[in-house]
Amino acid sequence: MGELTIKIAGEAGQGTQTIGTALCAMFKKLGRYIFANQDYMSRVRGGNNFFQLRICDKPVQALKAKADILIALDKKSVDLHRAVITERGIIILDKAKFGIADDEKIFFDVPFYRMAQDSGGSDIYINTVCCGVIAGLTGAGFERLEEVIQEAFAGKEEGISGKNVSAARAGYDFAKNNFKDEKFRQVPGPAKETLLMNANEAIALGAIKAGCKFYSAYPMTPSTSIMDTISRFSGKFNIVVEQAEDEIAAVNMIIGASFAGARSMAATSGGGFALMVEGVSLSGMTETPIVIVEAQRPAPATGFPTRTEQADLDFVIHAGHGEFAKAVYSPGTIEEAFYLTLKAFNLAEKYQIPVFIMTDQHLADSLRNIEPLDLNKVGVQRYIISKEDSAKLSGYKRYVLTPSGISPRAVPGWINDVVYADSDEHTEEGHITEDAALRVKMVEKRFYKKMAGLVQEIEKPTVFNLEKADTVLLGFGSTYGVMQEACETFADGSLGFVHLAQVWPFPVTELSLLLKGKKNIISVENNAAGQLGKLLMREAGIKVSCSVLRYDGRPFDLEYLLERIKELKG
Amino acid sequence: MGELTIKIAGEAGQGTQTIGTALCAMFKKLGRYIFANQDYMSRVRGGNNFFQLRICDKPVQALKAKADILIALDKKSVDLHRAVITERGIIILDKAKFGIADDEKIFFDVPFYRMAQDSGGSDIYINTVCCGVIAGLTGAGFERLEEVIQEAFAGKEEGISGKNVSAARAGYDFAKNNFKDEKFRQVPGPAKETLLMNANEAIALGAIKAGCKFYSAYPMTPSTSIMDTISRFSGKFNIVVEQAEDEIAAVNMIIGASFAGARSMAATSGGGFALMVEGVSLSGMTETPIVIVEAQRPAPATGFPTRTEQADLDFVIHAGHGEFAKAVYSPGTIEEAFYLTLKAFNLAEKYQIPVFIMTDQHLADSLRNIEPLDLNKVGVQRYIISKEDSAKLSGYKRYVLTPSGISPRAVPGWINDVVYADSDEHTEEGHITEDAALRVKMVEKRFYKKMAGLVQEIEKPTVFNLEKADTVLLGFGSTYGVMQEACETFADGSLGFVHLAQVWPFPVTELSLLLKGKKNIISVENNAAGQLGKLLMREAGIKVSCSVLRYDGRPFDLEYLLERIKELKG
Amino acid sequence: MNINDFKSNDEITWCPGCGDFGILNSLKKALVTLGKEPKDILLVSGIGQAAKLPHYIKCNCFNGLHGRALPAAAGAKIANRSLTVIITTGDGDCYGEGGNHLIHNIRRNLDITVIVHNNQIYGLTKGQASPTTDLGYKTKVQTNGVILEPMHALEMAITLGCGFVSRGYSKDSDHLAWLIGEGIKHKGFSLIEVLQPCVTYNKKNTYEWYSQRVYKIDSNSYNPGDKAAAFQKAGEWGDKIPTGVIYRQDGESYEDRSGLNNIPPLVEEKIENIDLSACLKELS
Amino acid sequence: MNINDFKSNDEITWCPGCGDFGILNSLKKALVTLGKEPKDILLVSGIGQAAKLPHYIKCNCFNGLHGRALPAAAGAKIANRSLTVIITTGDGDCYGEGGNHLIHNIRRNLDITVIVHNNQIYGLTKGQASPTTDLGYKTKVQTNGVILEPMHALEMAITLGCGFVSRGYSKDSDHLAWLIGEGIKHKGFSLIEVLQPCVTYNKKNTYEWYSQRVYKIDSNSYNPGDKAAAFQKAGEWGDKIPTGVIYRQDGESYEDRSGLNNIPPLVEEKIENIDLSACLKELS
Ligand SMILES: Cc1ncc(C[n+]2csc(CCOP(=O)(O)OP(=O)(O)O)c2C)c(N)n1
Ligand SMILES: Cc1ncc(C[n+]2csc(CCOP(=O)(O)OP(=O)(O)O)c2C)c(N)n1
Ligand code: SF4
Ligand code: SF4
Ligand SMILES: [Mg+2]
Ligand SMILES: [Mg+2]
Repeated sequence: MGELTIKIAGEAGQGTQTIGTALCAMFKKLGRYIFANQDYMSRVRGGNNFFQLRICDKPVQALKAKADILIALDKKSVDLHRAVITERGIIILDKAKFGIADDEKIFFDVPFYRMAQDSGGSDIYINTVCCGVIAGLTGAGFERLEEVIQEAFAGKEEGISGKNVSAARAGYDFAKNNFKDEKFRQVPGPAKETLLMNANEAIALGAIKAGCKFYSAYPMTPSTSIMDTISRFSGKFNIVVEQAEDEIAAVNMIIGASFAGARSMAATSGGGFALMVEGVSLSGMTETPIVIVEAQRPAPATGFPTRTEQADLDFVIHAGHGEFAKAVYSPGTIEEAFYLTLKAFNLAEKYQIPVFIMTDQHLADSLRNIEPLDLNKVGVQRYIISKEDSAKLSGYKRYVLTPSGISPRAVPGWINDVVYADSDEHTEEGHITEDAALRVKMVEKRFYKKMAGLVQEIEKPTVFNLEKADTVLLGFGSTYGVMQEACETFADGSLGFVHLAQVWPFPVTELSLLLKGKKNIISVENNAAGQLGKLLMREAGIKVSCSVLRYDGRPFDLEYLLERIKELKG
Repeated sequence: MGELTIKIAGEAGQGTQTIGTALCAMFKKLGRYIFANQDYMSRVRGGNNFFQLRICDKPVQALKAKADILIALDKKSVDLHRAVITERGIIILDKAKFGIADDEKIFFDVPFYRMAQDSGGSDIYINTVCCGVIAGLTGAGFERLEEVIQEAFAGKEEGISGKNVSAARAGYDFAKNNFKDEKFRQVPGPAKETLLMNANEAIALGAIKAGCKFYSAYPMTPSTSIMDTISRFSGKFNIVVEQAEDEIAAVNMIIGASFAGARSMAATSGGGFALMVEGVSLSGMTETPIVIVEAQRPAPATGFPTRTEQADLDFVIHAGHGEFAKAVYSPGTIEEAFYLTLKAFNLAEKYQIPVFIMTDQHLADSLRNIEPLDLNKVGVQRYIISKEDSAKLSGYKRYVLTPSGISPRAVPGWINDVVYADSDEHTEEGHITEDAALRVKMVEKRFYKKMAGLVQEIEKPTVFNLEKADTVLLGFGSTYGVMQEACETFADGSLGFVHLAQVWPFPVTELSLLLKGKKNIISVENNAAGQLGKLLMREAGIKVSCSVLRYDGRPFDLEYLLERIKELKG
Repeated sequence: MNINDFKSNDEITWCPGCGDFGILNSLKKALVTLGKEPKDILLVSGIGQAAKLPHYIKCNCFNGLHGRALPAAAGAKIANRSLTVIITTGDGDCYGEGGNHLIHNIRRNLDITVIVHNNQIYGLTKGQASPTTDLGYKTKVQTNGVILEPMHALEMAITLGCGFVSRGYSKDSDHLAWLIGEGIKHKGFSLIEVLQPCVTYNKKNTYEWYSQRVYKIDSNSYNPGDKAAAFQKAGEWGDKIPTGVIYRQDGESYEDRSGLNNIPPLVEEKIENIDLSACLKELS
Repeated sequence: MNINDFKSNDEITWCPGCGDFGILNSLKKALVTLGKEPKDILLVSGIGQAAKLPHYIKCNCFNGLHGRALPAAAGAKIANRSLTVIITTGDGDCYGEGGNHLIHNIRRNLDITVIVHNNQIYGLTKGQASPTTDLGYKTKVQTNGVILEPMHALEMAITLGCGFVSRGYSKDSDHLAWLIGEGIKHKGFSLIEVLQPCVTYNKKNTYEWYSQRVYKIDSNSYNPGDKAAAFQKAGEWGDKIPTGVIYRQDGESYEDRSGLNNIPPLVEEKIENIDLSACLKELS
């Protein structure tokens, strides 16, 4: 049967995320496709957070505004979220605990606090009780939930797992006995062999696979789970993860490590990236490859630390004083996050430049079960002088002028010569110069020639329905999923989209072809300025008819986008 | 009689600047107009620097590639600069000292080393000897040079002044006796009552006049002389100049000081500005006015520390994560540097935003004698709640929503309420919020509304010859002078120019009108990307036919620009 | 002034039981004793749990960037020396991201007071090591435990010439209030590091852990003016952790040396009609 | 190895007589004694006169950003622990712009050696005060003389756990060469501050001034392992300025604690065929 959206809301610390991830795992075992997003506050306790999962028998990539089932872990959640429940929807709540007397049709009263005490002896078991209730309501099957619990508590203290199973059972039985309607029923689907992950995990895996050996960062939401994930596996792969004293140290450390020959990466968000900008310019000047993830969040300044936005596009593509080549990827999916991270390392090394992976909180934190990754799709390509060749080399000049602008890069210590790298304008040897003619050659090397090369390797935009469409959406980064689903709702094929997984160098040729003759181009952006639309104008001379913008710190939901499109499509 | 270009070249530390500024002073006393630029290396001794002054009977604003008189203080200077001497030109040199035997027509051999020893007893007097030679060659009159010497050494050790006067006299007499040609003769002109200064001094004066009470910076060429000049006068005006531990401290200090109510400024160059970018975003978010000077130099990274470029345009207008209003001035002349600094303080305070003054080494270091500044042209306009009004105030909310987006700004301690300023997204009171609807209002306040206001106050572009011109040059910042002189060489009026003294908000309406119907628009930029041309496309949808770029770290000279234009004008 | 005069209406978002509550209360007590009005006090902070404090008290507040509270505070103090300027900051904010400003503002020696909420962890970002996290402590990032020597900030402050170096404990409310009061009174840069349990992310340095170890420095037998003794005392950590004033030395402040103290606060300067003519003459 | 093996062809742009020449020579001598090849040595610097040094010697060179030599060096050392990593930096570069990295890299304790050319001035930018400029010294910016307490970097380094804290004098060539050699040998972060006259912009702390004051620490009577004595010694400044090893304490380095010493240098890792399957299983 059809799709279902479940929202779990409560205070920070109440376990909305615990319930949510357990339910994701359960529905995955059932073979359902899942898209789950998180909405949380910049606090550790209290307030109101939610975790929302959309379950379907085909892949889903976006969130919906309205939930079918709301699990309200506190009274405030009932009030806050009742307006965004579907017509058929229900609210699971503990009326006694919340002191609610009214008997509303929408309520499905579950005394989960009491049940938690009864089955586990503590309030913390309400999470598992709630999971049980959902298993019961949806017919996901108790055995699947039991498996999830057993996996989650494997290796934990004796008895904990058992108590959780009883709590789940209590919830399950309660639902079975008290909720007779089958409207939320979920049947087994094809998605069992999928991978459940978010984009930050995908990026971490991509970096590991790419041979990143040194990772340095300073904690900053929403980038931190990249560091967590790499740390978790660092021992296995001989990766050093070094928490820096600040973002300036992080970027300079990865530059130093990369100069010495190790593939290196950093991740941060807008404010931390602001501090790295001088280092970006250093990477450009010294021609030292680095990969930086900029996981955007609403700004300026501290802004909304835990929310989402795409307002750093202009900032990132123009980051760093002076002119030098760089590339900026903007993955739209978890899969792209993985593959483009791999590519980022290859590209950075090939052109000896900084390469950016621009994401945002929505992409970083949203979970989806994806088809198994193709681990051979993007191979590791190396562009340093191999150890073998190094031994034969002599007369090495770090910045020797070549037609491509790329000078062979030697690893210090491997060749018999020494390597001079320099942040001043420099000679081919890497020594400081004041020479005007050499300056011109070096600018052409670092900027014109490398950009010309990069333009040849631009990631192709993803297109959908372009031939038939009278209206074309244009987006980058995390809006991929919502654009796709929006287009799919137009059965007549009259809505298409173009998604850019790379925004710099800007895919001018591709877009000029793709958008040729299209009258109604609408940019879809999670920002206030419509930056992508303006960039399109600057680079390709193409004007968007308008932009659908969202800048309240929340991601696009399908309804929001569709409503705007319907207004604009006429 | 006509104009004259004198170039003084020698090692760092040999006194090219000392000679140059003395000659400027001398010719100013003669009433001549002067334009002088400096070319120096990032070292304190050795290498090769030069100081070049162009002298004319009407105002001059640009340099010429070729000099009429070269004073070579060392042998290397003869070799390095002989290729850029005009046909009628000469080289003043000390053949004996340099070990040059050849007797070339272009040489005017002056034994200035021996003369320095004879008249002053030390090599350091060669500077004054050379000045004397020029006074003799040009007929500038010995008494004027003597005055200059006396003013320069007033208050110095007894006898120094006298020795210098004798040294000058020796040089003067030598020239009179040995150089009979009158071709370099300069007659008294009208420019006696002018002011001789560079743009950094003009900015410093503008800031002082604007009521800047706190200045913080970290030394960085070519911005440092702003700090020097303000420091010099700080005692007179109760200004605190605080050298910061780094640029991050500088920007955060001025934000703190401005929050507390004092007009505040910082100056830096590209690399230092890169470190301020997070602070820029803080100024935007907390709505704290600041003024920052970005004196550009060739980048990326350390680049050419003492040379010139205009490659930070995109970087500055997009500086800071997130979206917020800002304004960027790009003065083209020393006068504009003064007036726009004053305006910058008013504008920053009015809109409670960061305002930038973007210059470059060429503008910063070039001297001109300008007409007396109109000290009343730009008044100080205050936009804080006065102390008087403060006493009556109650229920103060720092970020109260208003139609203009501007909330009245109170000085902490003056009102009876307290002031909360916050870098997170905040309520009208200034407390942290997570609210979506409020976020939207605050983005509209900080970004849309303030930008709309700023657009009304854009500095009008300077236009020249626009009606008749078939070809229009477009530039910003330091290219003003050279564009103007280039246009003047086309007696038929077929070349015009538009100069932007403000690049953000971009003067879309003005340019659309001015450039309407113009087929041949050429942007003139000291960078490699043609950033201004692209910005014109993005903002106004107008395409330049091409760009004349220079990115060797040197400023445009008149010949360079004219040559390119002739090629392009057809 | 009483405690209610410093009441803010903003909702507190700290975890129940967080050591930050104790610091907030002690600060309020200290301010009551100080007797200044809220409008004459400025709290400056960066970002972190500690840095949220200024919202929870009625005083002027500048809640700036992570790590950058000190320069913002320094600028504000220079602009208006009549404000009492207090910084509330975390171990990450002040010693990590903001380390350079700590060093140089100690040297600057403005009359400001810095309260470092030292929970030995990054609280707001959910539990990474901070510069003061104990060796060996495991986190999601430091999966094999911390391997960097914890930062000895108090000793460091003494070497840099800080004239008021002290440690408090967030649970020791009156003592901390007194300490803050002393810090404010000290004419120059005052450093108050406060042991602040993070009940959520620091599972080692708990209330119990601290309570077993802290002791108050005996003001009869200990001379805080003795630098060598102060190094010794500041270095104590482990079974016994001293609280109180560890080092105290009066000296000239920035306001004294810069001449700021001889003129009205800069913010009071009239700027409408500044006369440049003397400068112009001097320059040309 | 002999001195000529370390000869660079780059033209030296320091002023004649600059103290930096002495440091360059001492460094070369130390490297000759060390016996490693130029290709196995990496010099890292920021920006300033001091920071130009790596161009004037034949070794690998990473001449990075002003203030950021230390993190670049740290990254390089982590990537390839078989390199001998030496940082040449100025008092502005290391203590001013780079202060935070100094603090935290001392804590990090990688086996690297930092040579601070301390001319007590910003040389390359033409004579502004640095963090070590003496009180009262006048410059174009500090028109009434410096009012900030000079930074006591050596004392600070001791408090932060630096295991090799020393001072040299650029004129004392052999002594300085020996000191650099000792610093390189020390397994951990070594700090060597060198008194370096700037003949152009520091008109106070001249060769004469230093020569009258410096003395060599008597290695017979002085125990550099005694921390309290070391504080004392590091604090001496004025009529007598000690040179030599002030504090020395062996300890575990970052390479030890992180496990880097148990694996080949990271740069030697094969990365072409990394197998993710175990991670994927664990994650899903
Ligand atoms: C430039 C920048 N980097 C990182 C962050 C993310 N961040 C916010 S608070 C914090 C650490 C807080 O630790 P601490 O100062 O000890 O405060 P606590 O929360 O423990 O009180 C970090 C890393 C940020 N806001 N800005
Ligand atoms: C980010 C940044 N800020 C400022 C500068 C300008 N700058 C270059 S060297 C220097 C100071 C050098 O002083 P120090 O480190 O003591 O070296 P010295 O020249 O005295 O040897 C400064 C401020 C810069 N290059 N980059
Ligand atoms: S996470 Fe820790 S420091 Fe932050 S509020 Fe909770 S207990 Fe306090
Ligand atoms: S300015 Fe000073 S430090 Fe720089 S090279 Fe000259 S003497 Fe040396
Ligand atoms: Mg903390
Ligand atoms: Mg120095």
